[in-house]
Amino acid sequence: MRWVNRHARRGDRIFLGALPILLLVLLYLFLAAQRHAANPMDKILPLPGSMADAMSVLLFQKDQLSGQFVFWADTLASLQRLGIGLGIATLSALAVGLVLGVLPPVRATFGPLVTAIAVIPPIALLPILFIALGLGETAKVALIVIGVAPVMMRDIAAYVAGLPREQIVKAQTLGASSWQIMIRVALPQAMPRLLHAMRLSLGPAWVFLISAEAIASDVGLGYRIFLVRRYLAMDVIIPYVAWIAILAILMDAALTVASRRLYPWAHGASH
Amino acid sequence: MRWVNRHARRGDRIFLGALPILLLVLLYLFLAAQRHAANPMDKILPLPGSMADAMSVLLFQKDQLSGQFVFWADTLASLQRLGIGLGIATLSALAVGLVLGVLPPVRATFGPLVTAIAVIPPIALLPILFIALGLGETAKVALIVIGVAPVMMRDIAAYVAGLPREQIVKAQTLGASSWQIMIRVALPQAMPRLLHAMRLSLGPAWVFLISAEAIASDVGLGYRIFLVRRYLAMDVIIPYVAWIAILAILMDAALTVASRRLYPWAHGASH
Amino acid sequence: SQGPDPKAEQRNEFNIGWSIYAGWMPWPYAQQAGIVKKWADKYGIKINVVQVNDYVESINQYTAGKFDGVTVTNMDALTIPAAGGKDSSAIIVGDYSNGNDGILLKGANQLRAIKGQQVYLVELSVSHYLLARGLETAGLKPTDVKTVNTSDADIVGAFGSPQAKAVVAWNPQLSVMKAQPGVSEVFSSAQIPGEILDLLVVDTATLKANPNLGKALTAIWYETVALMQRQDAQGKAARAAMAKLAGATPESFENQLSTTHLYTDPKAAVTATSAPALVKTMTQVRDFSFSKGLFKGASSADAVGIAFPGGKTLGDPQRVTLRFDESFMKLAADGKL
Amino acid sequence: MSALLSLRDIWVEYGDKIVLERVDLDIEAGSFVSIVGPSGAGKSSLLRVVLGQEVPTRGTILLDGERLKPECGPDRGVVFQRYSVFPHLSALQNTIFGLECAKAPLTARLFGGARRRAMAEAEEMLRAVGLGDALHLYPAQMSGGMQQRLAIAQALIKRPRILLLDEPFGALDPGIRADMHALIMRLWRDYSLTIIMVTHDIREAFTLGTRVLALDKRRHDPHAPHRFGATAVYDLPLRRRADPAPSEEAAAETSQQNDEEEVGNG
Amino acid sequence: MSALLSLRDIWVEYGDKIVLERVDLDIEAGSFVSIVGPSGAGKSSLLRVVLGQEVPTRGTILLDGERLKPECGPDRGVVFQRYSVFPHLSALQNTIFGLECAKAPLTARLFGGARRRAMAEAEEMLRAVGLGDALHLYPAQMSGGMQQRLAIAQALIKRPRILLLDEPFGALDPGIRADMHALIMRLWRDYSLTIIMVTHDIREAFTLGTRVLALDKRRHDPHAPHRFGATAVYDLPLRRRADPAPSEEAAAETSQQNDEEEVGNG
Ligand SMILES: Nc1ncnc2c1ncn2[C@@H]1O[C@H](COP(=O)(O)OP(=O)(O)OP(=O)(O)O)[C@@H](O)[C@H]1O
Ligand SMILES: Nc1ncnc2c1ncn2[C@@H]1O[C@H](COP(=O)(O)OP(=O)(O)OP(=O)(O)O)[C@@H](O)[C@H]1O
Ligand SMILES: [Mg+2]
Ligand SMILES: [Mg+2]
Repeated sequence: MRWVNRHARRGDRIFLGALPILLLVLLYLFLAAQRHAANPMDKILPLPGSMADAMSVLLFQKDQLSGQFVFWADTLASLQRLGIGLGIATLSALAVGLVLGVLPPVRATFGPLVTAIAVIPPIALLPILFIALGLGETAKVALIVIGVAPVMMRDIAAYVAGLPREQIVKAQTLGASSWQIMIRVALPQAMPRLLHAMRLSLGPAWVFLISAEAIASDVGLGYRIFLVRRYLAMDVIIPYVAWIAILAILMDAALTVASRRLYPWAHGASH
Repeated sequence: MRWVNRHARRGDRIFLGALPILLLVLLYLFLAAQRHAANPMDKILPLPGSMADAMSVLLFQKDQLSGQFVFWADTLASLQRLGIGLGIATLSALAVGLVLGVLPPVRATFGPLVTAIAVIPPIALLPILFIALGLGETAKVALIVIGVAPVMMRDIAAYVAGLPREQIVKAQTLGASSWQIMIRVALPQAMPRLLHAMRLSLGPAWVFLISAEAIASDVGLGYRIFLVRRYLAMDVIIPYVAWIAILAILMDAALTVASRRLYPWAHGASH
Repeated sequence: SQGPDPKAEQRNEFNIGWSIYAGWMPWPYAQQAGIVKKWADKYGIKINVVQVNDYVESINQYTAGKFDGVTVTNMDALTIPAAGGKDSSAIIVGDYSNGNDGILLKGANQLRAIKGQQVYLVELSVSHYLLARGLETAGLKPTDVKTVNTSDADIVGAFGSPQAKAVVAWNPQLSVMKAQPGVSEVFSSAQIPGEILDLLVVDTATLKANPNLGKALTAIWYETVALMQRQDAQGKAARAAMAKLAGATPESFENQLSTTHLYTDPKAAVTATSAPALVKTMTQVRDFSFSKGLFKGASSADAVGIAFPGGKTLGDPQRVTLRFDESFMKLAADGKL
Repeated sequence: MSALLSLRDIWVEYGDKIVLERVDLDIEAGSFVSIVGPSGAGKSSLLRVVLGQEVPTRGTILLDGERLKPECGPDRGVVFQRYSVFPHLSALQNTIFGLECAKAPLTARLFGGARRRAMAEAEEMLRAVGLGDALHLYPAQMSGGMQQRLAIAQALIKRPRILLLDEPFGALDPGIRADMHALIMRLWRDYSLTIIMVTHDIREAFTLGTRVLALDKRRHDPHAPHRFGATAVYDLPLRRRADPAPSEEAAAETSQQNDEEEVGNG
Repeated sequence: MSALLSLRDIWVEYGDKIVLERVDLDIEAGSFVSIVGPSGAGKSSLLRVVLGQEVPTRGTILLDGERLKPECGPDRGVVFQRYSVFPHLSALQNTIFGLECAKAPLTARLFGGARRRAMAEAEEMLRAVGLGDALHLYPAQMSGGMQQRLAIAQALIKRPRILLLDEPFGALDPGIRADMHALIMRLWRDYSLTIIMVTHDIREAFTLGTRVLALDKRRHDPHAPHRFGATAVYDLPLRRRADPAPSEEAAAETSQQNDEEEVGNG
């Protein structure tokens, strides 16, 4: 049977998907053990034991000063920023993408601007960003939005502009105005693509979140990572990064399921 | 006439596209003038004159230590890193995206791994990257690749997996093997999408380049920006960022033109 | 909320920025322990002590007017806000680095071995200054080494790469790297005592209009420092809390303190600020800064004026933008707060 | 003569390929024009031009004596050759879409009584095209013929003044095709529509149309086949405005057969 | 009896909708089976199952007495109802693709003499379907009928043992359709193909086929129309294996017309 036609069963799929990740973990353990054999004090690739020790403090002991469990407080703060940032980015990407995609004059006017904003690296302009928006939550959320939204906008705009011309023509013969085409033809068809764009943006969004938290913050997963980085405390950094990966993968899976549930017409095989 | 049907002419399009950017520049000049009226020494929003002064030194005067024109040396170094990084990212995205998209068993096995890598913020694991790749060009290029490639891979894989099933079936009835489907059906159709993904990746690629140059470097646009950030020399940072934007927009335009030239079938209106 | 250049007006809410460094940890501790509130209430004002994770960004934000005061080294105070035309007053000279900054080499224990090496450091910072001073003492020229700008957050990781053999850094990064096998410290700020100063600077105009701010800050500082110097359980608890705030273990933090010369006694601070040695130090620092092009567009090192206690000035007296102001420390010394 | 639609010297070219040349046509209100012609002659291109989807390279189109704006509108309905419906809407939603657009300019959605009335109308139309059992299927879940019928229902429910049909019954079996013929004749008569239909079924062209146009190239250069375009080579008025009822159409089919042979070999 | 293809108790269901039920069929090598039936009956579904594109819910398919693997292969060619060709290949490249796959397993591209031979073969095939002037057009630049002919050429050039055609001539005018009939009959005879063709043109079904199958529901529950599937309700062997030459086919059309009326009204 050709490989293109081999579809693994559900149970097998989970096993297959976990396999390379497990192998990587094993490779890590091997390398870490090797480094520790050479230098028992090695900090760069800590062994699971020291990670567990370091994390248990953050997980289960209340911080005396703030009265919070550090790990959970970090997680909450970061998720909140990420959620707001990604939410704003998604909504603005949808709105701008639709308008740019459907209306050629608007595309001609604002397309180049969106491109320019998309390619300007926001971290190069951090001083201006922080000066304009202060050092509070706004600036951190804004960095995520500025970092992630333009790419999403361009993607949605390109997708909408690429909808079959027949559909737009058809809608017009059925009496649809530009606005009605936007909300009834382009919007619903852009939704699955928007969820896909969100999935692809999860990685960059975390990067920008962490960059923002690295610069001005006093709580958050990125803050903690950059705080302990001064001491090369990889026994905290690696579990934190793994935790970020788990959170992101869960969000990714949730978005996939949501797309299948909400827009079955976009996923069923057509013939 | 409905807005969906209004297409600006070529000349008008350039004018329309330049308009909002010009307005932004004017807004900047206004704000800068205002700040300078309040504090003639203001560094945050420099006036064009001081930017020109600062840049002319970097543009036209040889650096005593290195004997190079700083600005051009920076540009060359950054473009080289970006080019290599984006090139590797694109090629690997194409290869991995094709294999994942066409072969369901491979997708089941490595899809989750690619997702995991895509969502792990690479800047959080820099120490491990340094040990593995050193501090030279390799590490910088690798950071771009790690930052950009997984998103592109996932995009291409999703696109290829979403090719109409009829095409895959048809190719098989014409005797194509999995490999032949990959190189003759999926690959050429993925190319325009790949160029699109490259365009969308330009922004993130610059971000990762600048991050990499901020970490350990002695030449490059990002190096200069982060170096002069130490004394808030916005009169250098702003022209540098504008230059980055111009370079990126040129690349974007080149990719658009290349896609139209090389893959006309993907751009012509079908009926 | 404030404009770019806060006009000399009376206000009662102020923001002070700080970043993590052994000599500045009293600030967040004072905030948490209620010392800030206590003194602010006394002077009828409100003080927000705001952490900025990235040191340079904290100074940039101060320069931009987002903070009324910031913790900063003498060199950065000169090259960033002062050179940028922002008139700043150093009202607290908290400590000088007495081994908190150092040059490390892998596989060599002589500073001379640095010749021809790539040196990883935060360029244009006190590390760069320390390197210049070190090369000077070893009879080397600045061109004998090649510097690679490395962000302070990543320098420990970077030093883990086999490629990196020479590094200049400050604590806590310094102590982490020093502990690695085969690494030795070949030069440290202990060899140039009093040259790397850690200050609290405040916008001069704001200070003029609100002298109470200066009083409150000085009072907070010396109460906190006195507390942390105590060798009893209370002092230990305070230091442990500071360690935690810095993300360090108590032992590591004690270690860092041991290479920090804290002016716990305001009298000592006043003496150091008024001493002619400070003028000499600042001359060296500004000459170094000018040679590195940090005084943008200035034709001489005199372009930025520095004022010292007793009316002495260095550089252009018409354009004084950095003032060492001992008056508030003096009030503390005299117990008048 | 005041025609509803007048094409004056229409040329359609793609690059240096001439598809239509010098097409002059007057179409009267209430007529049912069948267009036949070989594959690739330019029948669909002609429809696209009349629809306003494409601008002819040369020539003018007048609608009610006024120049046609190069855009589509609800006065001209269409069923495309590759019948396309909205993939994200069920059959019912696809059909109701035109009604919603007309009645709810802002939301393009109806609620309450208006919605129920529109639903009833759409259901009736879907039942008329034989999709009464498939109201809630998405296009991807339908067979080719079902999608084609959905496209027809979608266009018919708007009762446009001019209806452009591009091989609308190509994917339908004879039984359902006869039903569709009856349906379209009824609507044509009841709402005095003007219909332009492209078909390959010559019998159908003659049974339904009041006028049959054959589109083909007049000249052919074997060395540069693309240098000559097609135009109307036959234009047969059939004068069937007051015809028998649709149920009698089927019987009429056989009698029309001679015409078919004629044109088929012409 | 040793049939080439045997369907045993095939059921096709989508969710709780039964499309095909209890289909039992034996198809002999060299036969030309026409399938007719109302729109939505499941004709395309049946082809998909035979093609190996879909796995039936129940039942087995035997090819040469062996269980059919659920995958397509070069022994079974297909022309889909919504004729699809590769959008990124020109007409010539689309046609040559099958030859390249067979002869260059690694690169799937031919060079030198092999390429020239394949090009000549493809050109001949394209000329046979009337696309001799459109060798270098991309599908998006072709009319519907041209794309359909391209799909036919693409499938025919491989001369598969079993050829599955789903309304292959639906978008073609009568003249070209007759040419295509002749072409397909010639290839069928010369290469002794086995052809299964779905069509709505009953005359075509009887003219070309050696056997006509009518697919329809046996039972119909008006309250749950989806609970009964279609199956072969008529199965008419025509015994036309040794028939007149293709040029005589056209003449034979008229004589077959009676059969058509019979089934059409049946
Ligand atoms: N974008 C294009 N570029 C070049 N040629 C084109 C393009 N679009 C259409 N054509 C050509 O225009 C001609 C007419 O196409 P059209 O679709 O109008 O034919 P048609 O009469 O509808 O044929 P059919 O009966 O097969 O549908 C065809 O020969 C086609 O090749
Ligand atoms: N994914 C699906 N989900 C639900 N029903 C489906 C799906 N795919 C097909 N069907 C149903 O299967 C039935 C048969 O479809 P099929 O395409 O085989 O019909 P057909 O006989 O080829 O009709 P036509 O002549 O119109 O092409 C249809 O009633 C259709 O609604
Ligand atoms: Mg057509
Ligand atoms: Mg079908």
